[in-house]
Amino acid sequence: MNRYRIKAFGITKDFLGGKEAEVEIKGDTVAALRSELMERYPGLQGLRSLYIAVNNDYAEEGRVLGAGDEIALIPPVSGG
Amino acid sequence: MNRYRIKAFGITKDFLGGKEAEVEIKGDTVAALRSELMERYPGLQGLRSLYIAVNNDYAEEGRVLGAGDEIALIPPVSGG
Amino acid sequence: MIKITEKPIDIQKVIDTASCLASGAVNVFVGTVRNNANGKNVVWLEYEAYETMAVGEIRKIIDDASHKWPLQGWAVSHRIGTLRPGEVAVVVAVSTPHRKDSFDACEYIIDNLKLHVPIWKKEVFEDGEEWISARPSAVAEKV
Amino acid sequence: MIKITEKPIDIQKVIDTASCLASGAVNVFVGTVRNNANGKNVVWLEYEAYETMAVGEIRKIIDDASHKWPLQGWAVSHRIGTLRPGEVAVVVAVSTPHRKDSFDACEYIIDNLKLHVPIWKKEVFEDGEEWISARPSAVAEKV
Repeated sequence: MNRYRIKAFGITKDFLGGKEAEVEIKGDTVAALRSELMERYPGLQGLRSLYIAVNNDYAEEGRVLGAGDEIALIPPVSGG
Repeated sequence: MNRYRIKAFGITKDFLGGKEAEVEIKGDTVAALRSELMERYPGLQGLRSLYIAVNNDYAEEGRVLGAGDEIALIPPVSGG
Repeated sequence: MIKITEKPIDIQKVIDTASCLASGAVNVFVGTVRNNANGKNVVWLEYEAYETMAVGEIRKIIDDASHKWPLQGWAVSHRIGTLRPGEVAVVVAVSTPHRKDSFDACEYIIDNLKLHVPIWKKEVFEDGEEWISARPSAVAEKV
Repeated sequence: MIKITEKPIDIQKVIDTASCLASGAVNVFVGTVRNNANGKNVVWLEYEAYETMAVGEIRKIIDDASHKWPLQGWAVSHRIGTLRPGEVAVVVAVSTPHRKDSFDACEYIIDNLKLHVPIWKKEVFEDGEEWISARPSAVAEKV
């Protein structure tokens, strides 16, 4: 099992119950993390989109997560 | 003969020798005034364009000039 | 200059930063908080940013714009925190030798900022609140 | 607000005049004096306006723009007299509910101002001076 600390922004804070959460998952990819998060926090399924950022960049689904990576949930942005 | 007072702006001041000039012409239209001015101040012929404004509006060539009209020479504009 | 700040934005300062003696044209976009959204009165807005990533994403947009247009100067400032109607949320300013480029580059930057930069706003109404554009049901926000 | 003035233009004031609580978008064009023209150093510029007609022509452009886009606020300020490089010659600001309109309307106004409004500038170089765009031989000025 791999343990990751997740930063939450915008509406995702409401689903994760705060600005950060820790999750344990079997896999080690962005896709695996996404599935686990969607299951554990079903509210995320209702979003128009959800990107996952790794080390301050939008990450692709196949990206392998490292232990020291900064991981963040990016719901639909609405700046400006 | 009709006598008109003409306001000059921009480069046309150089040709008319100041901010205003008076001209006497036979006709009473913008076109007649234009011909007379071109003849009397040949420098005007070298302009890229020359509009004549009457009472603060661009005037058509056929417009008849009245005694109290405010007449102005509008060389190519370059504001902004 | 890329700035994410809780303090009111000084528009003149953003323009000064983007200006350049060799430029004749500066285009500036100012995004302000509207007092209504879909017919409801907005009491205030909460802006939140993932600051480090937001700065990086804005930098990428500026880099892209620099390849498309001859930018001679630019500045982007985005406010976060609590904003009331009329307050300035974002200012983008770019200077170019010719004016059409300044319009096109400025529009490109604000369009992409709104699409890609991790900043979020929550509208607070008299009777509720909503994270803008978050859910499919939400009416897309198009300022 | 339409203003032709010999005093330095207060950009913030122009923006404030154009802003509106119901608008989310303000686009601003700032035209400044460049320090060079066709490779020659500009020492200063002299701007001259046929003021009464200039105000009327700007008014017509604004009226046209109001028919094409939903302007919620606007302001145009043009400076005349002697201007040095870096100084602000013109500011156009418009606010609209949605941002694309603010860009399009502002560009329309400055484009037409440059085409139709009786304002002239003379560039003064170290070794001479020239009324811009006056003669066919002059290189068209395209800021």
